[in-house]
Amino acid sequence: MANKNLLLIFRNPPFSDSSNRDTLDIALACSAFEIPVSLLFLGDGVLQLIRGQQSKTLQQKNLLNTFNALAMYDIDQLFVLQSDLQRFELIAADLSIDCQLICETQMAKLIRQSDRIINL
Amino acid sequence: MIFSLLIYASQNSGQAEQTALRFSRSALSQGHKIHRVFFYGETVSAISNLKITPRDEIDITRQWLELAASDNLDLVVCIAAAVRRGVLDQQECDRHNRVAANLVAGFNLSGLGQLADAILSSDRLLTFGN
Amino acid sequence: MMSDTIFQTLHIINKTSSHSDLYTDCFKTLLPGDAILLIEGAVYSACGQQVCDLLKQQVPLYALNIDIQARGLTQRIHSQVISIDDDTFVSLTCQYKKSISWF
Amino acid sequence: MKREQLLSLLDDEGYLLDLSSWSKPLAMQLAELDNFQLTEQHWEVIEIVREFYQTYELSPAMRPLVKAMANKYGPQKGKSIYLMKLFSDSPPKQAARYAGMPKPLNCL
Repeated sequence: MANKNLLLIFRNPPFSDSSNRDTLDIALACSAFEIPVSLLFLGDGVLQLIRGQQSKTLQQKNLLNTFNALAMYDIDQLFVLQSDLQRFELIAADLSIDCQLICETQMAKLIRQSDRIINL
Repeated sequence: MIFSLLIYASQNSGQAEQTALRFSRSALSQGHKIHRVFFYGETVSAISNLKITPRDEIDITRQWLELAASDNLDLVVCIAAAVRRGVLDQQECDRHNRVAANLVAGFNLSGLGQLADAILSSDRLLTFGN
Repeated sequence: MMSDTIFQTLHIINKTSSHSDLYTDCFKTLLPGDAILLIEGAVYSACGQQVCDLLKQQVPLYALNIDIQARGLTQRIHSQVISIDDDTFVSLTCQYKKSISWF
Repeated sequence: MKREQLLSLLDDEGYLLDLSSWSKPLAMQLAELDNFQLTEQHWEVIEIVREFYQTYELSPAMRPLVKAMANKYGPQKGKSIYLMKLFSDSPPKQAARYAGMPKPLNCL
């Protein structure tokens, strides 16, 4: 019972609404409860991870800094679709945190293996 | 079956809360349990005593309270989301030195730990959002 | 064999098909054993030609009757879409191991 | 600083209202309010909490605090039991108060 794992899906670009921040906060909270957490950056969600964002120009906190803290919370299962990277003409090195690049079949498996999914 | 619900919607756009409320009534009437309803994000803005619902419209916040009263629902409002949107209970009102508390009685401010607990303690987690 | 192919993930969509990213992202995650439930604005997708993309996914397709009625679509729903009430909505979420909401 | 003056800088959980007003002497006064003596070991933790916040814009919860301690001071000090012995309250909360950082979110 206690070992339920949770998949959180990020689908929104930076500076869009509070869903990225809200989803990240769920990740940090659930890790404190020893819930194994995985993160999937889907579609526009991958834009959240582009290296070199200067949020200070908009007088906003840089959520990317907090994404970088995930490893300190033992959250290291981060996934990005290879096809989403291609769509935005990105390569893995453009992302500021290490993610596993997966294909659509692997993504479907990831969803199947997850016990709970939150997709804000 | 034990359910928990995560509500992530604005009362002014879409019908997510109405759907969640109908789902809850139906689940309870079938003998299922609802461990917790967790209000998160923009949803929390409307759980305020300062909100005025026109007389010829339904006040969905009242409907949650009615269901909570008849079926002992645990209605939890995310404290970080609430404070940021100006929805305060007496404790937060005092802490931040504000003029008045406005959280609707019957809802409780608490942290995301309550969502984590709901995930661990329930057979199903349903998200209703817009 | 059977247990592996039935009642896995219930995908709940609530937006119209104008939100095409939502639908394509959802479709990418579908596997045999999943089902799609259309609620709220998504019930328009159960009508006319729009339903073709959904039917191509080859998973059971449900739509919430109360939302169909509210939008005046009762006569327009495709015959392969199963119209359900709230009680069946609850039953579906019990039958499927988990749900994922697309909104 | 007088007790009343000191209290006016804090919220009712003892966290600094103005994060930029923090200084080492102020941290010591905050500890004195709790009748708590800050040793070299405590300062190491306070420093870690401040560095963590500067890097991640977030006060660390227990697990990341332990990890950050281990990364900097080695496995002996990178243990929750070490931190529990060092502080009287929850280590992430108490250290964040003396470090002049916001209350850690979702801290158990």
